[in-house]
Amino acid sequence: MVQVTAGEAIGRRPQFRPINVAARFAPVLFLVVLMIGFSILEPRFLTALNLFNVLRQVSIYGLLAIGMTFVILTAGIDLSIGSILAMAGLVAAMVAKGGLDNRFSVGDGSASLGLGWEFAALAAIGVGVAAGLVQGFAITRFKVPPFVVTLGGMSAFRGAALLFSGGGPVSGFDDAFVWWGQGKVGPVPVPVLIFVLFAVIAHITLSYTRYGRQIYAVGGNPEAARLAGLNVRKIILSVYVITGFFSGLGAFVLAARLNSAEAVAGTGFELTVIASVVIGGTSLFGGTGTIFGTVIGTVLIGVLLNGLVLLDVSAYVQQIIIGVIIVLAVAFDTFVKSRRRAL
Amino acid sequence: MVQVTAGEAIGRRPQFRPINVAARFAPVLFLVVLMIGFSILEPRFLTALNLFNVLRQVSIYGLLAIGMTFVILTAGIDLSIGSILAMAGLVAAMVAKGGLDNRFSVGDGSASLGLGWEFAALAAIGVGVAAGLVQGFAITRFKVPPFVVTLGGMSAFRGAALLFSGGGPVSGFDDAFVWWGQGKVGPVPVPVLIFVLFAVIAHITLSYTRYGRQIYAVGGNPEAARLAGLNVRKIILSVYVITGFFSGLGAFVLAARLNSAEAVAGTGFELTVIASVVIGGTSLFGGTGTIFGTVIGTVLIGVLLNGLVLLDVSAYVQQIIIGVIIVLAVAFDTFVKSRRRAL
Amino acid sequence: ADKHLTIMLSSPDLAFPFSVHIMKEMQDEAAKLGNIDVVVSDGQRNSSKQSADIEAAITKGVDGIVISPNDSAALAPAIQEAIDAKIPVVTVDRSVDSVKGILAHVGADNVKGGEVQGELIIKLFPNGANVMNLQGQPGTSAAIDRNKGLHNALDPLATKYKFVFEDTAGFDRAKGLSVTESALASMGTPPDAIAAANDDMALGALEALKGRELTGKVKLIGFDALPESLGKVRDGSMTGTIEQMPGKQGRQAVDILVAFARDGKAPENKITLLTPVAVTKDNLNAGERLGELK
Amino acid sequence: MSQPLLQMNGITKSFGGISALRSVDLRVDAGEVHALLGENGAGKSTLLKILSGAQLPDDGEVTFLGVKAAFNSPQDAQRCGIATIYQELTLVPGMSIAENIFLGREPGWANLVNWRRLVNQAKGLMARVGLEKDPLAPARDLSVAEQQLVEIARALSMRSKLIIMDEPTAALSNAEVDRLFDIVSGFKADGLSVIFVTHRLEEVMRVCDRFTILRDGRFVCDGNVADTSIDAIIHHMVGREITATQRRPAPAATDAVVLRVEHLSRRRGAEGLNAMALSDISLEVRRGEILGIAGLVGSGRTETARAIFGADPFDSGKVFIDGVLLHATSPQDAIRQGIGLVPEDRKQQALFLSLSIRANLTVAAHDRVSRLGVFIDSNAEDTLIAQYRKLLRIRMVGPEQIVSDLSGGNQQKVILARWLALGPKVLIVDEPTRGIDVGAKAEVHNLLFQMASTGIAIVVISSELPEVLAISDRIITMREGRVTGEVQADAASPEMLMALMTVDAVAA
Ligand SMILES: Nc1ncnc2c1ncn2[C@@H]1O[C@H](COP(=O)(O)OP(=O)(O)OP(=O)(O)O)[C@@H](O)[C@H]1O
Ligand SMILES: Nc1ncnc2c1ncn2[C@@H]1O[C@H](COP(=O)(O)OP(=O)(O)OP(=O)(O)O)[C@@H](O)[C@H]1O
Ligand SMILES: [Mg+2]
Ligand SMILES: [Mg+2]
Repeated sequence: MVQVTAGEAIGRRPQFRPINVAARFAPVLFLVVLMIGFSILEPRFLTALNLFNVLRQVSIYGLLAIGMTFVILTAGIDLSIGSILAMAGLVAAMVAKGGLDNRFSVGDGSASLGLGWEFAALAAIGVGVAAGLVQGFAITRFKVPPFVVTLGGMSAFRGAALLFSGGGPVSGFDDAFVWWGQGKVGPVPVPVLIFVLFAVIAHITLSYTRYGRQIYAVGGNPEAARLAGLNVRKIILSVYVITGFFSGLGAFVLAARLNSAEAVAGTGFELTVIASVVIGGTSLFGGTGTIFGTVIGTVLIGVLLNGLVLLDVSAYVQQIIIGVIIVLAVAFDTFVKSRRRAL
Repeated sequence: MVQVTAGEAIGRRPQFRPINVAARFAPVLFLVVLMIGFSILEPRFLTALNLFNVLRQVSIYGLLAIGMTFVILTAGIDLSIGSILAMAGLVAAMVAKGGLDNRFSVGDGSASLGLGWEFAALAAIGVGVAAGLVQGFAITRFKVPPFVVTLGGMSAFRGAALLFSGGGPVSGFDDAFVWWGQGKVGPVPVPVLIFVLFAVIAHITLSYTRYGRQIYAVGGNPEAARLAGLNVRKIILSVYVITGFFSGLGAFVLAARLNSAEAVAGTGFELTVIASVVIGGTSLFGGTGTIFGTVIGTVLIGVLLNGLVLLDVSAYVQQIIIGVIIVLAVAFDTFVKSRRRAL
Repeated sequence: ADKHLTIMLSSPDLAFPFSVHIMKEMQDEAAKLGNIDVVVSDGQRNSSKQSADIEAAITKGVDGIVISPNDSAALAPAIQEAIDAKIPVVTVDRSVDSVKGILAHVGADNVKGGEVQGELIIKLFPNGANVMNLQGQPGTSAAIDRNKGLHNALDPLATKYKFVFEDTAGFDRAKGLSVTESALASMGTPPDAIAAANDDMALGALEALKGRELTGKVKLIGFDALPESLGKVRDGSMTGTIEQMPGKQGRQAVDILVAFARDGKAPENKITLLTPVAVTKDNLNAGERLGELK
Repeated sequence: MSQPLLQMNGITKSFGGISALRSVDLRVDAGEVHALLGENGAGKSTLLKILSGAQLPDDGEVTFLGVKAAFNSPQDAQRCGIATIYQELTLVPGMSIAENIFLGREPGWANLVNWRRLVNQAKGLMARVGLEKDPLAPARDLSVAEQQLVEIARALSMRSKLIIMDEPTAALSNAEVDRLFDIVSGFKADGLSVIFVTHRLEEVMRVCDRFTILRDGRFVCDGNVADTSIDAIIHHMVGREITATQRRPAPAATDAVVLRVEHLSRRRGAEGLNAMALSDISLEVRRGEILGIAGLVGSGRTETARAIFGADPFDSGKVFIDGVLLHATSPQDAIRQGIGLVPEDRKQQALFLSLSIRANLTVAAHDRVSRLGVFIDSNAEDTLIAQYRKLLRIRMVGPEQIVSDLSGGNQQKVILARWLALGPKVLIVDEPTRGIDVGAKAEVHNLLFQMASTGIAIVVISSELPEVLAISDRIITMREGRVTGEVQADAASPEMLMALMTVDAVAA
């Protein structure tokens, strides 16, 4: 299958070796070339300030992409992450603001009106996990294809978020809350730290634990996995809980970052996130892919968006360039891989 | 594989037996139940006028869904249809209006300012086919997964449409043009006739021609298809040309229907269309599915949207209900199938 | 008692706070007038969807339609159908010129709004300024018109007022933030003013300014006068926002429709254009939603 | 002598680092049946894939019908009159048997498929190969053997001068094999040539005229079958003496029944609605005993195994392990309670083709290679892999090699290793030596003996009667989902088993 060939060729070995940069060599190279290009055209691109901006901007996509990698490795897909994110963000906001009444209150920042950020974060993640559970259940019990279930979820959760917020934003949190999105540790923005932390955890899980192995197995050949005694249902259920978790986490960080939550948040995230994962070399047909690749894919898209804005390219032309470069990135990767495997 | 099991269970027979309604029994039943429900709650739902409205509303999605069925049968996907539609629609509009200068001129209807509708239609389809060729080429030659290529196309073609139209709409065509979207033959709206016509052609192609069977083979087991001496590349290329064709055709009909073309037209169509195809029982993993199912899936979504508005359900709640019902429809289908196979 | 009515209120996008507000006010007005069933339709930024909703309303045989069209051209055929079906139609916010027989239009032209935005900048910086322009969702008429207006105001004075940066942030808060961050990073000296095509983007930009300790230093002007941004204007972190009185538009539209449907009373003037105003600290209570702010 | 039909000279092929073929020659004359022989991984399939245009050689030339041929695609080869039955089954699962037979060559006018003719012609071919199924049944529902028959039917349907058969008999039982050989002799009579790959050497003696032997990708020798013996061939293949399987002394009679199955019945799926897939199967296996199950294709052996293993649900009956009722609703349960199953269809049911040998081999035995039950202990893995690599002579580069790169036989060995590593109480092996070469086969047999002697109860399903006879202590025969007989192996003979396998099941 054309796409599978590509899928297989990409990132096969890495998954059971400690980060295997060689195998992910191509995308990295492509990224580097892109960055050099930008920094020539716009020297300010390469400033620490800007690079940290880029990282902070991608960190939320990145968190979602980590979860999405788990799902796609099982040959599944989750289109609902954006809607879950909106819903979870609003719930967190409500918790932090103590209800809808003073939704617009700017908040003097010092003190929270409702509960502290800890509860807000827990609420967001709780909502995400719950949503993931529901969808995972529909997929494993009723055997409805993930695409359909999560498409339904995408619509339903968005509706819920709108209903719940009456269409308007909820904003103005206390500093402790906002710190999670806007704060820094040394020069490094907090969201970036969160992203890196979870990327590492996810990498270890996939490469060095039984659970990780089983995910690859289920994605590679579900029937064989079943006959090898794996609990395929449980594993599939779990990955949707994981995307749910990361949607909730992402929602919290985004709310902190924007100092507000709204029902339209995360619209269209699903495609960007799936794109990062696929650009990172994970096959939509399951069984092959790495977190490392996903991180590269995410950063690549972030750099692209940022660079084009810096160059002040017209909005319309930007879309054309982005489209073309995404394809080129993967084409280049596939080309290099096919050469390496001499097939 | 959970999703495959579902996929497999659905619509197995059709692809090797000429039309077999029994196999698609479940979705039809579900549709009927839904319609009965609506007509009880709102008698006006069952008026000929309304039903023809629904059909006309879905006919454009339907055309796109026919093309999408070909692509998904090969285990591919096309996210770019919405953007191609926008681009093609604008080109058609330009042709009909003779350029951008009098883009907003209402047009006295009687006479076209530019060329006749034939040329407009040809232009739209030409653009669509060209776009499909480019993408199909990238997929087959450079072995870039269809998801990536068409995601790139989605962005690039949208950008092109915006660039090309400077953002704004182009409207006011002559009656001959508009007839294709608003006209009727007897009680039947023209777009519905076009939809039915191409649905029949597509069904015959898939069930009774070598080309059609080869599409199933390529989707079911590309390696087997290659070893059996099929030209897999050519077949895969062709299906993207087909979606391109239908995007162009849809663009023309939509422009005629709205008596205008805009660069944002077709935004988000891809998901709705893919949903109709999948609800219709076509497996995203290729090899199984029917046009008949796709038609049912398309109508189901149309009926749902129409019915909920008639019942004046709150807009937000509508989204929730739609999401849930889509999942239920497929769950029901899978359930019935699994019972029939007693597996 | 008044004659019972069923009317459709059709919005281009009920996920867009501006439209949501119009809808709320219209529903509230209908409730006030009493004995009216309201059918709400959400166009979801999709002209086909909104057309379909109008057709559904015709099927339902509603007594009137108030619509804020997603696109002034694309909704024409559907509205024509309604009028042909003897259903009175009032348009809000965005007019549909190509259709004859529309009962009335109530709006505050977005182009004017953009011009007001520009005029505020001129007022703030009499002797010129570097302006950064955050445009809306490409292709949507709100984005096009507001951008057009801003340029109408400033381009004649191009020597004094330069657009040092122009890009879309899709009417979206997160994009407003990231685009502004990137833009600021790309400029040696920050711009004097940022004009955003809606408040969401402005509020996003505000967070970016905070990050660079530029709050208040860069004059930030939004659009739509959402309660939240009124709050920011009050506390000085935003300089202004454009009020188009969407609520007033909506209420008037409903009044006109109902008056016609009940007593066959046609409006004295077919077109009512409310002039948008720039809300700043000095005229905060020009913001019609100030009340919602606690 | 007359110029040969096919002459391959100096064919060389390597994959990445691994060199599969080093300047191999092959000559096939018109009207001969030519045996291509060699151990697993010797390069047979690679050579044949090159001949059929499925892969391109790095070097060397092919002369077919006296003209130099360059087959760049399977299409080319087919056009020149070369039909191929590949070792790895290549059917489209969702499509009907009939369509799979005529894929790309559907009968009909212009581009239109004539379904009636398609079905009728398919029926004819299916009868010739002895496949009794609805031509419109999807290939997905066929057992491996049946799929193999479809592949053969497809080759028959092509008008070709040379038919390549890469291990066509591996999954077949005597009846089908006999039928296949009649067909082959038919070809010979018509002056067609056949290249025949098999690891069952007695078959070579039966039908082949000449042979070519490969070892480690090198040409070793060729000659006339008439002038050689099985032992000589084996000697050339493995380059060392190997001990053919010795029947082991019957184990000390124990009466500790480990696996007991009572009145197992299962209704068929959609296809034959109420037809029984399995009816009233009862059997026992004692500690350290090896029970053989013999039967023709489609006799229900695989389904029995799957039902016991919890892979398929069954309608009635009980399964006991060590006397306790087993509630296996899934393979997971079955494995927990000590049952292992080596499935017959390695590609569909066992292999993770896109994953490494490491991932494939240890997947069922994660308990044995994990730290804290959570993390994978790669050192433990390495030792495990090394152990079985040696034990089964798996021809591989290293644990990270992608399993799809292994030769068919070596893939089978990896799967065997997966289940041996698990160390179950009861091990059911379905066609355990399918596609495994003579040397390794003896090793697998001895391995099964060893396991039995450690007290494991073993059930062997094999379509190869000599194998069943050689390794079983007791043999039951099946037909149409029923048990039709039971005999002690030492008292049994092939004829006797054939008789039991073909008796009218209902009468039995
Ligand atoms: N696609 C591939 N990539 C890498 N190595 C391969 C590939 N295909 C075959 N090989 C290697 O080439 C060698 C020969 O393989 P081949 O399949 O020809 O053996 P064979 O003689 O057919 O063995 P068997 O009897 O088991 O079928 C093996 O070592 C195998 O690992
Ligand atoms: N899902 C299914 N639907 C319909 N028939 C099936 C299905 N699975 C298996 N069968 C049929 O059941 C019969 C028994 O299959 P099984 O695999 O048990 O035979 P067997 O004794 O193992 O012989 P072999 O495996 O060598 O073909 C076969 O005819 C097979 O086609
Ligand atoms: Mg082989
Ligand atoms: Mg079997």
